[in-house]
Amino acid sequence: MTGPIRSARGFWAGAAAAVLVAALLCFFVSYEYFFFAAYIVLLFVTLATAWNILGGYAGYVNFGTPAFFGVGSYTAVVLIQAAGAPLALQIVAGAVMAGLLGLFAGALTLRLRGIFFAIATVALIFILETVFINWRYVGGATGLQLLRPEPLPPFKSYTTMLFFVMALLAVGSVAVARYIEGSWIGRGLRALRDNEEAAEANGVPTLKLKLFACTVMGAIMGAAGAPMPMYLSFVEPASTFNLNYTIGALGGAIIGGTSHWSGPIIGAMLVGTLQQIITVTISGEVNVLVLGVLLVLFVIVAPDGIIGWFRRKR
Amino acid sequence: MSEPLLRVAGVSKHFGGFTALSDVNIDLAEGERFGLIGPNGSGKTTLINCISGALRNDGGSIRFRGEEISTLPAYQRTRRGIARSFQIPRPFHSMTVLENLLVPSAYVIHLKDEEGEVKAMEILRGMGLAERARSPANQLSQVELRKLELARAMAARPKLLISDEAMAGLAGAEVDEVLQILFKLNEQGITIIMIEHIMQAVMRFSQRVICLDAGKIICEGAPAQIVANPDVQKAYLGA
Amino acid sequence: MSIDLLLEAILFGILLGCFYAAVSIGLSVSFGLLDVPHVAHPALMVFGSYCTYLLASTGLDPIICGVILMPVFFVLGVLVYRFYYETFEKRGTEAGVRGLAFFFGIAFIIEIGLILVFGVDQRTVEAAYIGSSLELGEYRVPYRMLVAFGVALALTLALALYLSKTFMGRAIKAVAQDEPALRLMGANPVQVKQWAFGIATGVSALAGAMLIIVGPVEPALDRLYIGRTFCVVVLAGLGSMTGTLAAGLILGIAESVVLMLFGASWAPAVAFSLLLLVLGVRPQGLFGR
Amino acid sequence: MALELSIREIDAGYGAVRALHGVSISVAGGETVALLGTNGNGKSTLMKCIMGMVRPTKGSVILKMDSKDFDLTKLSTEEIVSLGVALVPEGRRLFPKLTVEENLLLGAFRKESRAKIPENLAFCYQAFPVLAERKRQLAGSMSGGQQQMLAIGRALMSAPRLLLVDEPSVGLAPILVSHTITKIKELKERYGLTVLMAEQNFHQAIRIADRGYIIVHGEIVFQGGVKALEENELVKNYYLGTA
Repeated sequence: MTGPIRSARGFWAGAAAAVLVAALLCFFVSYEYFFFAAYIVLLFVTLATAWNILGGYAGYVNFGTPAFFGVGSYTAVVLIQAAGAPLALQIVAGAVMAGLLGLFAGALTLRLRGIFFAIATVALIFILETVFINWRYVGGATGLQLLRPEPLPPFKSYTTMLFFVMALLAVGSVAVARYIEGSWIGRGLRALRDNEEAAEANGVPTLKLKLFACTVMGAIMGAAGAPMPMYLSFVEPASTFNLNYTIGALGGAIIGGTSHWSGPIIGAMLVGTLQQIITVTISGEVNVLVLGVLLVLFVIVAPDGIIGWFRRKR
Repeated sequence: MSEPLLRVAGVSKHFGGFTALSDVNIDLAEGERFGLIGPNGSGKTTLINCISGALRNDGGSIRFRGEEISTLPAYQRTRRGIARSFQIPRPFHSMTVLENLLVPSAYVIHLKDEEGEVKAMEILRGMGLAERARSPANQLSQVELRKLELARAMAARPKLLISDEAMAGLAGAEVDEVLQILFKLNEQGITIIMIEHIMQAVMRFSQRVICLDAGKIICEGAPAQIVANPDVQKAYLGA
Repeated sequence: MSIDLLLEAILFGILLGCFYAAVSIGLSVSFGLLDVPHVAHPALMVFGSYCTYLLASTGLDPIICGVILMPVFFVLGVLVYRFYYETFEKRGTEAGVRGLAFFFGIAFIIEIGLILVFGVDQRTVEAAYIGSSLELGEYRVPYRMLVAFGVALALTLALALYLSKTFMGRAIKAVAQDEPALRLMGANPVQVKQWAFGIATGVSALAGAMLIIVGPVEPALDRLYIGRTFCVVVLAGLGSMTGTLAAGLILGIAESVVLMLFGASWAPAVAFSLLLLVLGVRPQGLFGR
Repeated sequence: MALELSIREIDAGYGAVRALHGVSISVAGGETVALLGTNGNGKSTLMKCIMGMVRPTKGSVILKMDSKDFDLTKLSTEEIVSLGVALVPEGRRLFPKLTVEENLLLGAFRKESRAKIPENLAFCYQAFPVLAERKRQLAGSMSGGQQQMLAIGRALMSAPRLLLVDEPSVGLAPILVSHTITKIKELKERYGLTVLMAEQNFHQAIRIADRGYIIVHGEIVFQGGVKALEENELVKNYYLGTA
């Protein structure tokens, strides 16, 4: 069986190359706005990849990306406020908290049909937003200005450093998604998506698997949310718990294609880049509108996403 | 005397006001070929759903190899050695035939893919499905789907196999083919419950038959006894 | 906390609750009875509010505007269902994920479309009963709430009667239970669903008119109403009309009491928390069968 | 009465599985015809072919009514129902979350039957008093026998001329089977119906039938009057698989 091994080597080579390119960019590009924009694109790649673990493999739609993302952000803020914790700790803590949130949401509603889980995740966004609006310690409704510490050497600016961190997170989340997809876990998730009763009858512990997928998804989204306050030097509930993250994650995965780990990368790169261009040249609203229209078009016309085109042609 | 492989004792099941099963008792010895017959709507599928865990029985107990299993979820029962095929095939349609078999081999037997594939190919060859191993499951014919149901159940290496109308709608030669497969599995020591409407098939296959009517067992015995039994005749032919 | 304040909160909650029942009743049909994952329902309602706003600027009474808009929205609903049916339901496989994504996308497009046309500012309508209050001893009840209460009650009862007393109404209740059996009754399930979805959408035009009577409307208002409407429909037990009224009252009173005790900033979380609670504890709802 | 159903040489099936092979049967106006055979032999498929729920791949299904011919293979289920054909489906297929009365009223959905609702409803309640007692109860909460009564009552509410009954005995205790079959006979006489009944309970079915067909593995293997069926030794063999 050389096929899988060779392709695994290929993947890790590609991942290493991606990290290397990100590192090189950090030292050879001096245009600060590039990192600012690229950070968002990489964030979308991470979110879409995480979304796909539950949405694509198991078939459960999560509308609550901002909830998991926001828990990551605010966990980081609490740690900064309380102890001035370092970025790495913020990310780990954000992942843990958002993972727990995923476990909670899953335990509550993953026994039910997918629509109930989807609605429950919407509920999480608004409940959490309300909680943080009323929590003065982290700035309440008006938000909180944050002071960036000095970047760690060898990075020349904090934005550059955050860009590199987000590149690592993106590569890491893709590696996790790819591992799940190719392992017995992914096979079990696909089995339960195809037919839950048949999956149970073939030994698949469907509820446990769904909970696992939901927890991993939440943790990755939380990790991706943790650096956001430092990226903006600011945090506030309205922009943190913003539905644009929902449509970014869901749209990226569905537009790219949900059946393979490369789908969300392609979709999120496309969507993220397009958004950056439209936001700068036209307006923020139009950019979200374009994303919404793209999502609806893809769902109708190309349900297998962009990678579906290539797979069919082969 | 040691406990039988499967002991169904006083099992009942209701759906709203409808009584699907009442006080069903069955003992099943290891290695037995067992037929479950009865007119349509008599509760056969409900009974095996209760045994396999797709449904929970309201009353009574189900013991498998001495252990009470009636509160276990379905996947736990499969792991303890009860596998089933579905009356209407339920393939994992996004996977190939081989991948379908790798689900139970990973989740029940805990085989690595490489070993799982070897074992799965053995099973597929035994069923005459080997050349379809790499085909997507949603491209199979009806006969192939039935075989896939059995093959996937076999990949869980069950001690007890429940075959729910694996032959319904198949032509004569195809019925024989599936029947031969089931005989072969039984020779390997697997206990089999066969639910079937095709009487010749059940009677040829089974060592012992139980007939259900309106959720109750009306008769139990060797195939010849069953056919001659006036209650069974009444259930099928009416009085 | 005084008893007087609590009574006032409950009274206000009852008015609010009837209003919540009325804005949820369309969803009670489209999601509760037809099983369509219609997360765009609140967005369509807010769209109805803006249509009312435009019509009312000609001097018409906003309730009349809502009634005028109903047939237009009915047709819109028929078209949306037809499209959903042809694209998703008919194909069957994975309608779940894609159907949800579709309606979510639609909601988003409506919301952003409204922002592009009207901006993010709040909009209101004018009418004699908006702005003044009925004095009941020491309580003051705003007329706009009373009007919404009356219309809401009438709408809810009318729809409940329609569903139980007419042939089409009964067919609507039956269609999600067993489609082939409904065919055997001589009814075409797709036409029944299309009609029902039309009604659900038509009703949301009037609901939208009430929305803008009760308070100012902004494009993103639909987000809050995802929580309120789904909370009411799930709490009611899917598709139960009397349950919808009761669930609306429960939510209205709960929100009103929380508002009084903890202030306005906590109110948005009430519906969503109640929704989570119901899903976790009793997903078949209070009146589910 | 000018009504005749004739099915000629039909083949039908699901995907690659053929359930019917060259089946021909006919039902004349005023007759009660039994379609006999154990399950999985194609009885329900034949019923579905008549109702337009399964399309035959070969052959014809013609309903002659008042000197007009209707090709049922070209009509939708709803159109067939509105011609005056009603099916009591296998497994009853009630609307479990609607009340007994709502189920009955849905039976009268077709326009031609709406005018006769008070009359038909009164008759249903008279024929099945238990339905009158429980008219506000949810259909799903009733016992199997009561559900079968409701299913038959619901079909009658459409004021049909041709009544198809698919396996009325399914899941019922023997005493209820007998009761149900007797009711079908009563109703047939009272309404002047033409009845085609698929049933595996041989003795009960031929109690009320004029003629019968035996279907095995999707083919008609025997047909004849009640006497011929009763005297035929092969029947038992066909049924219990000893042939």
